[in-house]
Amino acid sequence: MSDTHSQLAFVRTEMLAQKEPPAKDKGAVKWVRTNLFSSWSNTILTLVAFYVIVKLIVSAGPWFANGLWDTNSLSECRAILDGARGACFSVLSERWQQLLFGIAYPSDQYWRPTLAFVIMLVAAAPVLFVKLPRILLIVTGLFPFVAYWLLWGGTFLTPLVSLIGVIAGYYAFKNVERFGFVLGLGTGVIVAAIVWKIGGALTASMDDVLALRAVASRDMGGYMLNMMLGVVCISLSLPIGIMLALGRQSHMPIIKGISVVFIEFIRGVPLITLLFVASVVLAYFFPPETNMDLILRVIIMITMFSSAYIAEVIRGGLAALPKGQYEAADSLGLDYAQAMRLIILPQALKISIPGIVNVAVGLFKDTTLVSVISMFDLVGMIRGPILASTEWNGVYWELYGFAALLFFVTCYSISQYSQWLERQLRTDHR
Amino acid sequence: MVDTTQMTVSDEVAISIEKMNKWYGQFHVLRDIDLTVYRGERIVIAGPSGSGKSTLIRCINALEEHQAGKIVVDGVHLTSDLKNIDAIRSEVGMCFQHFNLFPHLTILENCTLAPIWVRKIPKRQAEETAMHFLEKVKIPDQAHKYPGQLSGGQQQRVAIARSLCMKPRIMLFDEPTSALDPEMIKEVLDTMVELAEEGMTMLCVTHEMGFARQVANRVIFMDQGQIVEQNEPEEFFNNPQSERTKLFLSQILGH
Amino acid sequence: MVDTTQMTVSDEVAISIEKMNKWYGQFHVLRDIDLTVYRGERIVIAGPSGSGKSTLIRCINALEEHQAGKIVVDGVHLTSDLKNIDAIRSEVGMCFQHFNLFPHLTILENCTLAPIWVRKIPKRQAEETAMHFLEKVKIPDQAHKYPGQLSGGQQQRVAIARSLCMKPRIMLFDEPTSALDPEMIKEVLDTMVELAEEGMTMLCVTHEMGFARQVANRVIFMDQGQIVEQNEPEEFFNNPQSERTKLFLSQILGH
Amino acid sequence: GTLDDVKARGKLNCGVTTGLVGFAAPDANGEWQGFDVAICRAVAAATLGDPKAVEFVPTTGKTRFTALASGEIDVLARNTTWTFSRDTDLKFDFIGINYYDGQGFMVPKSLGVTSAKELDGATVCIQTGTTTELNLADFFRTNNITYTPVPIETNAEAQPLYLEGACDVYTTDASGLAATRAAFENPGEHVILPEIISKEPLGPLVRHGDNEWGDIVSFTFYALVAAEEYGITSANVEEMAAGTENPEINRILGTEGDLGAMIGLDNAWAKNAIAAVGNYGEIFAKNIGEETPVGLARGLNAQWKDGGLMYAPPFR
Amino acid sequence: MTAYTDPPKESFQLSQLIHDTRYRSYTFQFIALVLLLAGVGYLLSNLFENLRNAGLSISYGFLGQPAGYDINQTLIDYTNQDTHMRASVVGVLNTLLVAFLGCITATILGVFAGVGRLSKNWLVAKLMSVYVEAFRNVPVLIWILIISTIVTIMPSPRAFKGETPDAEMLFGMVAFTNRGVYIPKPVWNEGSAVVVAVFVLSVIGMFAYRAYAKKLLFNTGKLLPMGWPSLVILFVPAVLAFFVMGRPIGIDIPKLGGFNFTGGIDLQRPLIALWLALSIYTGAFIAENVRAGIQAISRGQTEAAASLGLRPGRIMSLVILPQALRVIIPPVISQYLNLTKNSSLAIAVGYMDLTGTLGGITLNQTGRAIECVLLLMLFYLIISLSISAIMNAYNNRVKLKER
Ligand SMILES: Nc1ncnc2c1ncn2[C@@H]1O[C@H](COP(=O)(O)OP(=O)(O)OP(=O)(O)O)[C@@H](O)[C@H]1O
Ligand SMILES: Nc1ncnc2c1ncn2[C@@H]1O[C@H](COP(=O)(O)OP(=O)(O)OP(=O)(O)O)[C@@H](O)[C@H]1O
Ligand SMILES: [Mg+2]
Ligand SMILES: [Mg+2]
Repeated sequence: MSDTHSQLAFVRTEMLAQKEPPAKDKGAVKWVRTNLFSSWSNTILTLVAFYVIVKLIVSAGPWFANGLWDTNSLSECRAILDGARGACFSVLSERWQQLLFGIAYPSDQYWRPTLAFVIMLVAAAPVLFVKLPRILLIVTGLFPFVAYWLLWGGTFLTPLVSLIGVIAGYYAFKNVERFGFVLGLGTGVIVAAIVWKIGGALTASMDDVLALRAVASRDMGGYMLNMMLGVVCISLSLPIGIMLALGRQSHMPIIKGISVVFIEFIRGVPLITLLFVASVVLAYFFPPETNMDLILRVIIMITMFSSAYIAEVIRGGLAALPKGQYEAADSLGLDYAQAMRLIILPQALKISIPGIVNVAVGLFKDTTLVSVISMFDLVGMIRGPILASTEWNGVYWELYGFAALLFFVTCYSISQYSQWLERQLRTDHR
Repeated sequence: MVDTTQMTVSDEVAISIEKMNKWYGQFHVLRDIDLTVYRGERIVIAGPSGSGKSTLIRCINALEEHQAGKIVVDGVHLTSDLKNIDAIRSEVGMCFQHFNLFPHLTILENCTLAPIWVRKIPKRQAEETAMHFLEKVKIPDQAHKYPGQLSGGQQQRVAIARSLCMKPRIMLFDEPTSALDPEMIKEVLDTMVELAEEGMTMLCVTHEMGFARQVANRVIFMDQGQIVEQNEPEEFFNNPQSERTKLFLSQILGH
Repeated sequence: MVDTTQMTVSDEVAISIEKMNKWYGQFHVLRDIDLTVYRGERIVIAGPSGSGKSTLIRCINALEEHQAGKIVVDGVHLTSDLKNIDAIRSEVGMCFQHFNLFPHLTILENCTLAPIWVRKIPKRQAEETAMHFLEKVKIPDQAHKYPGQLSGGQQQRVAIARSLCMKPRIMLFDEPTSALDPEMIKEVLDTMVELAEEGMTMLCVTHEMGFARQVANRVIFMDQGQIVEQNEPEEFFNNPQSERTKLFLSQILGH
Repeated sequence: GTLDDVKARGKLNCGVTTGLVGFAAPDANGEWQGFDVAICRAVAAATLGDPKAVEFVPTTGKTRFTALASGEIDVLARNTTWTFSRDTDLKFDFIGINYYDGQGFMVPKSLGVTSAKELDGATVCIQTGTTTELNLADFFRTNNITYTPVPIETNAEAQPLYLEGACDVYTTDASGLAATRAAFENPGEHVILPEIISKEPLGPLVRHGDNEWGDIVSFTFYALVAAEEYGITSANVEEMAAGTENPEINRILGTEGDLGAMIGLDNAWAKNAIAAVGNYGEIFAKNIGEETPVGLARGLNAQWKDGGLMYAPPFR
Repeated sequence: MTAYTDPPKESFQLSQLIHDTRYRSYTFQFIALVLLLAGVGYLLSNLFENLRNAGLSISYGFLGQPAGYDINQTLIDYTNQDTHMRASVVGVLNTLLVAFLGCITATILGVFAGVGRLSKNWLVAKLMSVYVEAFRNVPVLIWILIISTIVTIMPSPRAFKGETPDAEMLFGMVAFTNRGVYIPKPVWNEGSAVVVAVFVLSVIGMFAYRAYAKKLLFNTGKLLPMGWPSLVILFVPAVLAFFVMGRPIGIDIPKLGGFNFTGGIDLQRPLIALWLALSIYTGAFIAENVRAGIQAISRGQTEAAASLGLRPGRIMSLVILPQALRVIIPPVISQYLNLTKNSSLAIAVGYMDLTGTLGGITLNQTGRAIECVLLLMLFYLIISLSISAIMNAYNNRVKLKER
C-alpha cells in the first residue's frame, strides 16, 4: 500500500466565486467571432453570404421603393417611371378583389367570404389548441353550415334543415349505437334523411327566408377557391382516410387489397393527371343525364388524392399504438367498432395530427394546379384574365410575388403550428 | 397472514380445459393442456420464460385462438362464435403486465367505459360502481386524473379496478407485478390478496412466490407448453417432484 | 476483495492540471482546477449533478476546450494545436455513459476501426488485438454481432474494449454504469476492477461508492466547478471534512 | 332536349377561352366581354330573353371538347376551327362560321423579315390547343425549312416570350395576332407577315344529336348576320319591330309569320338577340373592329354584298 | 355444479355468417367485394352508355397515326410524320430526362442547404433557412412560373449580335439566353474511341487504386494518399492519349447564325426553366431531410470517434455518413418520386414531356381523352412503383441489426 500521496488530501475552505470569462470570450465580439469568422473557411462563407444578401437588396430595393400603387394600367406605370426600375403594384390595388375572390363573385358580397374566413379561424382554434375552452367546439360544429350559407347564399333554411338533420341523425346514432355501431350508423343516416326530406318539403316554397344572394360554385375563384378546395377536401378526406387506413390494417385480404391498391394507385400518379380525369374523363362516368359541375368533380378527385395520403399518415399513427391497447379493449369485451372509436382512433389521430397538418399544407399548395384545367383560382386568375387584359398585360413579378406571399404566409404559419404541436406531443408523452 | 379459511373452494367448475393444443405457425406452444378450475380457486401459474404461461391464460378469454381441444368457461363453450366469446369475455377479467390503461381517458372513464358500452349500464350507475372499486383499490382520489399522472403501482391497481367494474366471476393476471418497482409490488399484491379473500376465482401468472404461498390453493408449473407439475403451495415449494421444478425453484428462490 | 497491493502508484506524473478555467458563455463551469494524477492512480470523481465532473474529464482529452490554465497529459501540453490533441487522444481512452458504439459496424469492426485508421495497424493484427480485449471483457463470442443485438452491459464492455484496443495509458470513464440495469452494473464494474488491477491510470466519474472504496486510491469531490475535497477513499467516506461533502455523502449513502 | 335544360336552368352555359382580348375576356368588373361572348349573350337573349343569363365556362384547348361532349356547356363559343375530324370523329356540329380566319405570323420589325419563307431556323412560339401546331408543321415541311417550336398554353404566357425575344416569331390565328399585338406597349414595332398558312373557319359548336338546339344557335347567329344585311341595329330594332315594309325583316323580328314557334321559341327571339348585342357588324366593330385596340379589318368577314363571305340563309 | 353442454354439433347455420369469427370475415369481404364490383360496374355502364350516346368508342388506333406536330427537344429522332406513339416515347424520355437532371441538382442543392443550415456560421445558416422555408411554403407551380419568368428575362440571342453586343458568351463557349443554354458539343473524330477507352480505363484504374490503398492499409498499415493520385490517374492518361492520337475530339462551339445560335448542344428554355424550378423546389425538401438525417446521428457518435483519435474528415466518412445516409436516403428517394411527379407541370412552361405530348397535343388533336389519360396514369404508376421497389430493397439492405 503506497501512502506516498496521502499528502494529496485536500479540503477547500473557501468556495470560489463566479468569474467573468476572459474578454475575448464574451460579448458581441465573441458572438461575431464564433458565429461569423471562426475559421478562414467560415470567413469566406460569411463574405459570400454577405455578398448575396447585398446583391439581393441592391437589385430588389429600388424596385420596391419606386413601386406605383395608383395607376390604371401598365402603360401608365411605364410612362410615370420613365425608364426607372420600379414595380407596378397598381395591378394589386386595382385587382386585389379579383385575386382574392375571383372574377364572378358579386363585389358587393365580398363581406360574406371574408366573414366565413374569420369564422373559420375561430372554428379551427379549438381543434388546433386543446387548451382553449371546449365550448368553442360549437362554433366548429356550426361552421360548415354557416360557411355554406355565407359562400353560396340562398335561403338560410337549407343549411338550417341540414343542420337539424345532422343533429337528429347524431342523436339517433348516439342512442342506438350501444346496440351495434352499424345499426346506429344506419339509423342515424335514415333519421337524417327523413328530416332532410321533410324539412326540404316544408321549406321548398320559402326561398327567400333570410336569403342571401345565391352564388354559383362556378363563380368562386381567386384565393378563396384555393382555400375552399383545401378546407373542403381535407375535411372530406379525413373520414375516408381513416377508413382506408383501417382497411389497410385489416386482416381480411380482400379489404386490405382494395385499400392498398387504391392508396398506392393514387399516390403513384401526379395530381395533375387526376385533375385531367376530373376535367376530361370523369364526366363520362356519371349517368347520362347528370351534369356535374367541374368544381364538384375536382373536389371528388382532390379528396381521393388527399385521402390516400392521409390514410398513410393515420396508418403510421395506428402502428405506433402498443398492441396492448387492442388487447385491453378486447378483453373488456368491446367489439371492433367500439374499440376503434373509443380506444384506438382517438389516440392514433392525436399522434397523427402533425402528419395530417403536413399533408394539408401540401394539398393546399397543390390546389393551385386547378389553374391548369382552366379554373380561376389565384394562379388561374393571374394566368388567365388578368394577364390577358389589355391594361395589365406584362405585369408578372408583382402578381406572382403577391401569390407567393399569400401562400407563404398561410403555409408558413401552419407549418410553424405543426412544429409547435410536435414539440408539444413529445413532451406530453413523457 | 391471510385468513385462508374464508377462502372456500366450491365444487362448481369455473373453467374446464381439455386436451387443448395451440400452435404458432409450426411452433407447438401449448400441448395437451388439461385443467379444471373450481369456483373460488386461486391458482398460480409459474414456469420459465417462453413456457406458454401467458399463452394459456390468453386462450382462456379468447385473446388467442386455440386450434384443438375444448375450453369451457362458466358453462360457455369457447368456440369461434362471437356470442360465446362475448359471453366469456364479460365473465372473465384480465390484467396485463403493462397495465394497458387507456391513456386518453381519465381513471374514472377507464373504469366506466366497458360497463357503459358493453354492459349498457347507465353512466351514473357505472360511475358509482367504478368509485366503489376505486375505493377498494385505495385510489378514489385519483379518479379524475389521467393514467400518465399515476405511478406504476397505482396504474396496475386501476387496471384491476377496471376489470372488476365489469363484475367478472373469474380474474386472469399475467405477471401483474413484473413491470413494477419493488415498493409498488406490495400495493398491488395486497389488492390481489383482498380479492382472493372475497372468493374471486383467480388464475395468476407470477413469479412472486411469497404471494403464491400466501394466497394460492394450487400452483401449476409449466414448461415447454405442458403442465409439468401441480400441487398445493406447501407441497409444491417444499417437496417438488420433478427435476425441472426443482431446477426452476432453485433459480427463482436463489435470487 | 481486490488485491490492492498490486496496484502501485508511481511518482511519474500522468496528468497535470493547473489553474484550469472554463466558461460556457457567461457560465463559469470549471474554476481554478488544480489536479495532478500520477501514473497508476485510480481516481474517482464524485459530486452533485451539474458540478462539472463530465466537463472536467472531457477537457482532459480536448472534447471540450478550456479557456484558461494549463493541461499537460503524458508530457504533452494541451493546446489548440491539432498535433498535440491527436497525441493526447491516442494516449487517453474514454468511455461514455451511453457507450456510443457505432451501430453500423460489428463489435469487431468497432474495435478495429481506430487502430487501423489512426494507429495504422494492419487489419489482421488489429483484429487479433481486438479479440484479445474482447476476451478480456468476456464477450469474444459476440464479435460478429452488431451493437444493437447486445445488452447494455455487454455494450459497455465492448466500449471499454474498444478504447483499450488503442492501447491507451490513461482511461477516462464518465458514469459508465449509470445507464445500466442493476444486474449489468456488476459485469461492467468487474471489468473496470480488472483494469485497475493491471495498473491502468484511471479517472472515473461514478456514483458507485462500493467501487470507489474497493478500487480508488483517491476520491475527488467536486461542487460548483471546484474541487472541494480530495482524499483516500477510507478517509473520504469515514471522515469527510467539508460540510458539502458530508451532505452529499449522506444523500448518496442514504439510498 | 338542350333547350328544355337551358330553360329549366334559367341560364345558358357557354364555353369560352380563358382570356383573349376582343374575343372573350372578363373586364375589371368581372363581366365577360368580346366577340365570342356576344354570341353567347345573343343565344341567351333568344332562348331566355335575358342576355345576362349566361354562365361563362372558361375552357382550355384541352378541356373544351369534353366540356361540350359531357354536357357541361351547351355551346362552345371559343375560337375553334371547323375541321372534318372535329365535326365527324369528335361528334360535334359547327353551327356556322362567325369569323373567317387563317393562321399568320408576327415578327418584330427589327428582324427585317418580310415573308414567312425567310424564317428558316427561327424559334416559333405557338399557342397550343388548336390546329396551329399541325398547320405550322405542314407549312415548314412543304417549304423545306426548319424551325424550333415553343408550345405555350395561354396567349398571356406567349406574349412575354415573344417580347423578350425568347422566340422570333409568334404564330396563331391572324385575329389572335392582331388582338395580341394590340395589347403591346409599342404595337408599331411588330409586323404581321402576309402569309396566311391555313384556312381557319372559326365558329360556335354544339353536340351531335340535338338538331333542334343546333338550329336555335345556328339561326340566332344568322339572325345577327341578316340583321346587318337588312340594317337592323340595336338602336332601331324596337322601332322596326313595330312593323316595316320588308317582310323578311318582319319575319326575323317576329311581327310576321311564326318562325319563333318553329324552333320552339318566343316570336321575339331574334329581336331580343339583336337588341341585346346588336347585329353582326355592330358586334364586330365594338369588339375587334378597326376602332378598337384589336383593330381588325372586316376582310373576309364582310357581308357578301360587300365582297365578304358573311351570308345568312333566307328567313322564311 | 354447472353441467355444461357438449360441444354443439357442427351444423352450419346462416347466423354463423355473422356471429362466427371463422365465417364473418368472409361475409364482410364478400359484401365489400360485391359493393366494389357493383360500384365499378355502375361507373363502367355509365361510361359505355355515355360513349354510345356520343357515338364514341375506346380505341388506341390513334397511336399509330402520324402525329403531325413538331417537338422542340427530343432525345431520339422525331419528325412530325412519326406516329403519336413515337411522340409519346419522346415525351417519356423527356420526362425521364428532366427528372434525372432535376434529381441530381436537387440533391446537390439539398445537401448544401441542409449542411448549411447546420453550419456554425450564423449568416449561412439563416440564409439557408430562408431558402428552405421560402421554397417549401409556396406552391411549386408558382415557383415554376416565377423561374420561367426569370429565365425569360435573360438576354435574347439577338443581344449577342452586333459590334458591341449587350451580352457575351461565357468563355466564348457557353451562351445563356432566354431561349435556352447553348453549350459546346463534342465532335467525335477518328481515334476518339481510343481516348474514351483510355478514360474509361482510368476511371476503373482510379477505383482499383483506391481499393488497393485501402487493402494496403488493412494489410500493412501503410496509408497511401488518396486524393491527388486519384485525380492524376483519372486525367493524365486521358489527356496524354488525347494528344498522342492527334486531338481526335473536337468541340463544336455554338455560334450565332441566322435567328439563333447554331451548333453545340441546345438546352431549350422550357427544359432549363423546369429543371431549375424543380431542383430548387425539391432541393429545399431534401435539405430538410439531410438536416434531419445528420441531426439524428447523436453528438455522442462524433465524440466517441474523436476520443478514439479519428480526425474530423475520417469521422465524417467512417462514422457519420454511413449512419446518416441510412436515415437520409429513404425520404430523399420519395422526394425524387415527388420531383418526377411534379415534372408533369412541364405543361406550364411548354416543356414537351409526356404530359405535354401524349397528355397535351395528342389529346388535343385526337380528342381521345380517356385513352390518353389512362396511358398517362399508367406511365407514372410504373415509375412510382419501380422507385418504391428500389426504396424497399434499400431499406431492407441497410436495416440496422437490433435485438
Ligand atoms: N404471436 C406469437 N407468434 C409466434 N410465437 C409466439 C407468439 N407469442 C408467443 N410466442 C412464442 O410462444 C412461446 C410461449 O410464449 P408465452 O408468452 O406464452 O410464454 P410465457 O411463459 O408467458 O413467457 P414469459 O414468462 O416470458 O412471459 C414463446 O416461445 C414465444 O416465443
Ligand atoms: N454544452 C453546454 N453548454 C452550456 N452549458 C453546459 C454545456 N454542457 C454542460 N453545461 C453546464 O455545465 C454544468 C456542468 O455540466 P457537467 O455535465 O460537467 O456536470 P456533471 O457534474 O457531469 O453533472 P451530471 O452528474 O448531471 O452528469 C451544468 O450546469 C451544465 O448545465
Ligand atoms: Mg408471459
Ligand atoms: Mg455528467
